Amino acid sequence: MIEGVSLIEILSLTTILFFIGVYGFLTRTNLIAMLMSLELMINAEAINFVAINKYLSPAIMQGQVFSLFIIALAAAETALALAIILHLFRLTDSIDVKDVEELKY
Amino acid sequence: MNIDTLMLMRDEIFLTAIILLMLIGEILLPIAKKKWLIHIGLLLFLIYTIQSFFPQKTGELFGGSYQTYPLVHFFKAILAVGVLAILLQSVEWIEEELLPYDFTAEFFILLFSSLLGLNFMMSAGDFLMFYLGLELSTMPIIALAAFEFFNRKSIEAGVKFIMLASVSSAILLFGVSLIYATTGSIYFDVIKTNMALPLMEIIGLVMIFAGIGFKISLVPFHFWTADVYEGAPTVISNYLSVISKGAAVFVLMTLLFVTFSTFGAHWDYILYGIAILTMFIGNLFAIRQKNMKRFLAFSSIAQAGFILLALLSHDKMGVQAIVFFLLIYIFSNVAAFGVVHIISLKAHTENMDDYNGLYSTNPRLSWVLMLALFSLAGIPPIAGFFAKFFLYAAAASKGYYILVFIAVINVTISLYYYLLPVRAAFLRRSENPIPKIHTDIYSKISFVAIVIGLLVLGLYSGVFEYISQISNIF
Amino acid sequence: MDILSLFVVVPVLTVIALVFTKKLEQARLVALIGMLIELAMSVNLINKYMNARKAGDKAIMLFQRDIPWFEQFNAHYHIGVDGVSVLMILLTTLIVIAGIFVSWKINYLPKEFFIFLIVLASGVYGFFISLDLFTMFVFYEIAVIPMYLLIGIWGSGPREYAAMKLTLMLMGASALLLVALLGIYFYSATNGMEPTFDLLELANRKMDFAAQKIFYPLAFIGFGAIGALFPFHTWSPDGHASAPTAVSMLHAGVLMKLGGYGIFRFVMYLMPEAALFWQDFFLILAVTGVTYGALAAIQQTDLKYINAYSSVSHLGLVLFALLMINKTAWNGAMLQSLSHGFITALFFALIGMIYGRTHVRDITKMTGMMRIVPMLGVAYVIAALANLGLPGFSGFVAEMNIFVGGFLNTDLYKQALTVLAVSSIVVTAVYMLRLVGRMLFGPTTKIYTNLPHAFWYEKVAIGILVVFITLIGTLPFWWLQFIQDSVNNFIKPLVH
Amino acid sequence: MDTFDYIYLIPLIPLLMFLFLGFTARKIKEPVSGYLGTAGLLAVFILSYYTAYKYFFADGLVDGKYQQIRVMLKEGWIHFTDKLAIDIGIIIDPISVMMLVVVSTVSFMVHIYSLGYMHKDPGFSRFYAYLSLFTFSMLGLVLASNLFMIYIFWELVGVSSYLLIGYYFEKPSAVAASKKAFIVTRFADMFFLIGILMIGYFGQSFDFMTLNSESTISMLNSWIANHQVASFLGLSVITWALILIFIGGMGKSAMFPLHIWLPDAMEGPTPVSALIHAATMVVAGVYLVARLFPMYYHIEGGAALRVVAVVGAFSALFAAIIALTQEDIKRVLAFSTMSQIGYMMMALGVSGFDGYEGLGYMAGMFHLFTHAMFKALLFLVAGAVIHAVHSNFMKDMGGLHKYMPIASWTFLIAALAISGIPPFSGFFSKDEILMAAWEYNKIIWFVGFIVAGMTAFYMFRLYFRIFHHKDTQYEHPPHDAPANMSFSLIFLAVMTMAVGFISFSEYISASLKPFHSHIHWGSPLVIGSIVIALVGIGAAYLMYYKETEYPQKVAAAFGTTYKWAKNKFYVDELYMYVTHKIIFDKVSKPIAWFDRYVIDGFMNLLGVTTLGIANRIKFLQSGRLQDYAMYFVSGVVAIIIIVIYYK
Amino acid sequence: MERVIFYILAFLIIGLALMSITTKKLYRATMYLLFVLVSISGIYFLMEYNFMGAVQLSVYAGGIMVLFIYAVLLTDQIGKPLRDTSWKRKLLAGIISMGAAALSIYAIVTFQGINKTFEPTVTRVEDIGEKLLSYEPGGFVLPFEVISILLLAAMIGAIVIAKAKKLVNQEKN
Repeated sequence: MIEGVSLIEILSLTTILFFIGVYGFLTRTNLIAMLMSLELMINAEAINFVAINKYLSPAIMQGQVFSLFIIALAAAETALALAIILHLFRLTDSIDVKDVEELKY
Repeated sequence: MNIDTLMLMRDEIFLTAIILLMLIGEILLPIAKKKWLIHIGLLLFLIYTIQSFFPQKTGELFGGSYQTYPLVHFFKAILAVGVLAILLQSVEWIEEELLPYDFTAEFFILLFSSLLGLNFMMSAGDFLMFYLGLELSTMPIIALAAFEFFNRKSIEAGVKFIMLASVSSAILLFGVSLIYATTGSIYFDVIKTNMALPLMEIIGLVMIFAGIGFKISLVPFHFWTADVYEGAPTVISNYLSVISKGAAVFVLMTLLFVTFSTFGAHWDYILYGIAILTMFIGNLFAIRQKNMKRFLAFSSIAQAGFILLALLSHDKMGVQAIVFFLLIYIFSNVAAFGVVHIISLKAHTENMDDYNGLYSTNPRLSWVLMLALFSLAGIPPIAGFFAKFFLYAAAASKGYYILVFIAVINVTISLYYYLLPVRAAFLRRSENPIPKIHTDIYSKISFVAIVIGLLVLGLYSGVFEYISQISNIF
Repeated sequence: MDILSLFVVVPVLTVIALVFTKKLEQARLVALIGMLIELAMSVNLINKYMNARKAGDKAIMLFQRDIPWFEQFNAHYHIGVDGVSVLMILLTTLIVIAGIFVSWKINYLPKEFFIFLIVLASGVYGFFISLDLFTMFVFYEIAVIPMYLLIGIWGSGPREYAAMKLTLMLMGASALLLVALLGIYFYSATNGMEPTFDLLELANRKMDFAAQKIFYPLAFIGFGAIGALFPFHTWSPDGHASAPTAVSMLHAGVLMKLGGYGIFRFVMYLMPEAALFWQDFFLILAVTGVTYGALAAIQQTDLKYINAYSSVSHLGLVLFALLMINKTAWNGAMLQSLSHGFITALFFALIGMIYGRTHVRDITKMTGMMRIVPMLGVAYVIAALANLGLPGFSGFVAEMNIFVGGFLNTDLYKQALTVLAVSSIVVTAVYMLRLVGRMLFGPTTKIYTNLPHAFWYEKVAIGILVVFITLIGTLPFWWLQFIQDSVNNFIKPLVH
Repeated sequence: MDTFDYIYLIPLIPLLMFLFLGFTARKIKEPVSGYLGTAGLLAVFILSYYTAYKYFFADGLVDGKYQQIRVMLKEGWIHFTDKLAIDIGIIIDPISVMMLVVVSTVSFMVHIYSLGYMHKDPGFSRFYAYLSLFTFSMLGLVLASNLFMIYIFWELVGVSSYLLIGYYFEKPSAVAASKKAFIVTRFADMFFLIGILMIGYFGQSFDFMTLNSESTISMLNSWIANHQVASFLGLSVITWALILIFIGGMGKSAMFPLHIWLPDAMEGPTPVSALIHAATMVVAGVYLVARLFPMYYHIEGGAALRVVAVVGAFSALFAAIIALTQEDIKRVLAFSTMSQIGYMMMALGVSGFDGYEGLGYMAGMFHLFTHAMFKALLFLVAGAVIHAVHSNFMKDMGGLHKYMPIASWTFLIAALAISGIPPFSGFFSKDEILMAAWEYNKIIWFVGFIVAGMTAFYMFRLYFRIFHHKDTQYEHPPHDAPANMSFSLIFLAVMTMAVGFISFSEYISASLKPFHSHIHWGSPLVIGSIVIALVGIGAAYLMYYKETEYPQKVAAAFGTTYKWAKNKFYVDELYMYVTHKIIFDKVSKPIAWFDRYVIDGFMNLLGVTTLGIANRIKFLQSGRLQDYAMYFVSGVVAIIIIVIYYK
Repeated sequence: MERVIFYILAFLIIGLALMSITTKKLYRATMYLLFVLVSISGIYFLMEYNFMGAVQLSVYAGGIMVLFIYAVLLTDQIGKPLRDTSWKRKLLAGIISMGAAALSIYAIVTFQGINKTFEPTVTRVEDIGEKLLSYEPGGFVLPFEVISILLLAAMIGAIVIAKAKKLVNQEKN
């Protein structure tokens, strides 16, 4: 619990952060940049869980552990995603999102 | 907690053990003998499948994080059968495409981990387990989707899949966090009692729904489906279309019916609308597909729309209809994808026009394809009809006759495109049809078993009776 | 095994035996044997039925058998027959046998042909014996779907288009039917009773009138489409035109009867109030179909199209008669179903035979066939005369029942509609005689002079059908005794 | 009355003969089938005469009234309702027995005649099969005990007529004629059927005896009187039903305006024309009216009967005018037939009921009887002539008297008979008709009177032009017909001369009670009719005995009228216009088009639209990752908003 | 005081996040992201969840960011300016994101039960460890095990794909 800061403020912050991530994901043209936007979203959630845990049920620690797992998962996800992106780069020499539009209609 | 109670999760334990055994096998076996891994993997999985049919008690472990009851256990068995069938069909593919690069064990490990993830997801008693199961089921399969390394499409499928899957899971997670904020817990039973439906909770629920909808490929969360199915190896598309989707449907069903049951009534028109959208979009897109995998992808989207019909019922009728439908759907789609897979593997084509005259050279495959598609279309006496009928009945039991009406119109549309491959295979005659394909014994077993299943499951009501008995999950 | 289930089991066994055949000779023999067994069973069934009735068995349905199928849904495999179904079974058997003879020399994928044909037949048999809406629907769809393959694989002309159209329209209609079935099912759960699909049980429960009003048209159109109800008939010209001979026969001869039969057996019986409510609306459609089909037939030059529109007209009479809601008309409807079954099967058999020889179906392109293939010519004339309702043949007795029945309505408006329907007999004469005059009579076309005469198997097929057309036409009372049994029971909810 | 139990054999024998000959048509060769058929007819002939004898002289008359005897063969052949049913039964009463005699006589003669006429025809056996079928149907028709049965045989007669007209089925004109005959009569039959339905609905029976019974008629009349039944144009529905039934009879009996098929029907072999289109089938309409005569007479004061009279008179005049101008001998005879049937109709129409008042009825039947004989004879002679000359047209004939004396003499007898010259049979029947008409209405009498003169004129025009007129040179000198053909001619000639002396009223009357009638030789009516006939004959003699200029002059004098008459007043053309230009082109064609392009088009449109939508929305699946994500997120937002909105 | 720090951090997070998603240089974006992540760890510390903060710093800022940087380097994207996307997409994405954010914030602000206060507690590392290994109610040993398999699977997946790269290279040569 942060003195003088309500949960609403924290949640608002994370919401903004989350949707900044969404916005980034929707507008970046580069796969790695999109992945970074994704990180913003995941981070927002991590804060959420921690903050809610802290404010609402500090004794139970569910949120905090959840956040830990989120971070671990984010790491795994990022690793896998980057591996694939890099592989794509090998094949096509590009990581621009417009180069993964072959499958359509 | 002791061994007895731990055995409540024997499916997962068993599967973990197989994963580890495969890992050990991968490390210990010399390169020349890696072929053994296929058989070992199959054998182990066969044992797993068989054991999964032994009944399981109701119970929970780890303070409610893990829950099991007969229905979920039975469903795991269904998934196991589905995966086994897929594996049997993919032996030749593994031998040809993976073995030379020594990715056999990896394939098995990834596939099994994904199944393990699904199992955990279905058995989850809290959102953490649910989320982990979801991720565990998705991530290996993403890797597998990108497994045809030289195929640009496969990689593209992988990229699209992981990016969209990550977004969807991020959104789902945000929803979970909102629910956590309002109910103060991540445990389903606590959430159920604490639900008061403020706006925040609704937003959270919608986001969770979107996350699961992504896996079921409900409109408008379905866009990845076709692209990924087309790009991914057929085996993986098959897995995604039946196993992954089936488990997700099951989870959505338990969440809606049990955990969020207080929310039920407010939810119906959303399901109503999404069901209509999903059926129409799936059908309308499927109509014009020439690529068989893409075709089946859209067909599977449409099928998801039908499932939603039964979700509207909120009672046992819906549960049994959905589980039975999924069982039949798994059989049908595995067969359809299996044929596509074998033809793609042997004749290197996925184009529907190349199927012209298939019957003249490959009558048996054509028959399997026809039966599978008829089952998907819901034509008696093939099991698919009964499955669909129960879905309609579930919706109609709550008075949604108009929805059923729309659904049957969609069935008519879907019949059109399901008949297209049949037309190509049976009606059309071709100068140079796909040459005679010799399938290995595994595929044959798989197809024979599926065909028998398709013919028997509908006419013989025992399976449905059993499902009905264990369907009381409320 | 009860004698009714065997009607489904024997075809299934035949199909299984067919799977193991290799050549045409084996396939047709197996199919024929299977169907001859079926014929023996049909005759036996008629015999048993008559004995049972003679012995004073007054049950609505005889030889009932009720096995729970999906108990959760209270869906049963409930079978039983009454007079109409017995006759329909006989009709089916005879037409399938005739169809097998007509297809005696089919050379492209013979095994598969007979398999699909007999699967279709098994569906039809099942439909006629089922007393449970669920079972009925299952068999109904089994009967419809092989059509796609039969037309698509062995058809001619735009076969893919025709097969697809036929399948989609019929399945679309059956979709409506499905909704209606579910409606009937769930609305039967009054007073806390378990909902049921059982026909006899449903008849005891009174369905809510408001619900009836909604579901009746769905069910009527669902069945009506396969019975060529205007304006849902357009699958039939194209479908018939493209279908191979035996399939046209079976389709027009039997499958299209499912519509009228279903309306008679299920739709009107279960929703009597709505039947009266919607009577006028559907009557107008039916009468339109009758005259419209006949008038449209005049313009056709393709033999099969002529016959298809003729079927629209004649089956329109079946629906018309059913909608008149009195015993006489209903007797006529059922008799017309039988009669049209035989006549139209004969037509299609002959068209197939002629087409097989000339490879032309356009009546402007061949003349004087009577001289070239006298046997077929004579049979065609007989079919034409029977079709235009000549006494002595089946069409007459059926139509007379219908017209008299229509006229027995005290309602002047219905009598006027009957007059309109009667006018179709003239138009029928016009197009039938025009056809006969153009194709059979006149100077012979040179290029066709050396065509072979009818083969023995063709004669057998023709013979079977002609004999039964005449039998109905000359001994209507024998056939009507079966029909009346059934009609008397099933009209009860509708007339007070 | 079990003594009439054998009666079913009369129609049955020809039926069996038809089936036998039909099935073996291609196995049995020429003379055998002919002999078989003739033998069968001989049996029928004998049975019929035996029946006639038995009925009229032994069993029929009970208490001064002829009995109507019904022999039931199958009760409830079809049960419509408890009351309404089609029973298969035979009615024996004066007119049916008389018709039996007519049919069996003419048919037997035609059978014998055809042995020679159809000699060496490839379809010989088929011809005899058809003849047997026709005979069966006609016998069935006359014996039918109820309306529906009569309708059944009505249709069967129609179809045998169709088959026989189209006997030379490789000749397009014959095919067209047969089709026309069938369709026109079928059109009339439709009205007949509707009439039957209406009568059945109101009278609650189809049986003649029930319908004609006083109780039924009085019941119906009381309904009409009490306005319990609907009426239309001032006439009650029941009268309309009778008129509809009469329309059916008009079709078969070639009454104006449904006569157009009859001239064309001459495309059939001439024996057929003699049998069907002169003597038997065409009088079925007359027979039908006679059958229901009590109803016609009593219902609503005989309103329907007036229609019969007017139509009959008009048809008689109309056909006679046309007959004056025709060149084809068979067509002349055809129009003559039509005219004479008009006469019979007229006779029925003007008739009363009881006793002498029923003279018209008796005369009509009498005329039917005599006409059958002499008209059959005329046709058979015409057939012999055509056979000899190989042409139907008068211009190819002339001076045949010396080549074919038998034909000439028999023709002359028949012509005198039809002209109404005593003592030939036609005189008696015709005279009684005119007498009845005189008492009914003078205009109708006048029409009949004029027609009598015309008849005499055109018959002798025919006679002179065929047998005298000019000396035509023939490639093959014609000679008289062979013995079997000549036998028929002579037999019928004898009959023609003899039957006039039967006192018909002793046997046949509307009320079934015999009465006495005789010719008042001195009355102006009788003299007038003989005079007009002689005038007609004389005119014909002047104009045609030798080649003269008169015919052209007369034709020129009549100008347009002549042209119209020669072209049969363009009725055919009118029909063609109505059927082809209006029904086919303006109704049927649009319907066929509508079906293909609107209804079917709509179904196809559904399919095309679905495919079109599918193609239109394919952009959604753009393949762009971020589009997908966008849809995803907007989907979530949209759902949230909807939930909030609806909550 | 904490409030001030929180707001500073919040502004940093939002500002840097915005810069991270708008900058034209990919490498810079990674740097901004790194700062965001660090700032977030500041929030954790502020909430006295020191372990979380540490994990955030080490795993995220230390681990994941390194992956990103490597990826950027490997794909040769340092100097290249990023392609700009169309204004339509930006507008649409902006509307949707802002709308959704507004909606969510509105939901959060209006939520009634959120202002409950609890007595502050400090979570020690030991507690977390205990919880992670506890199979009692409230324990997280199962997720802990599951995530191990997940990490294994992800690792294998990543390795396989990485290995495939080599194979592709071989194939290319």
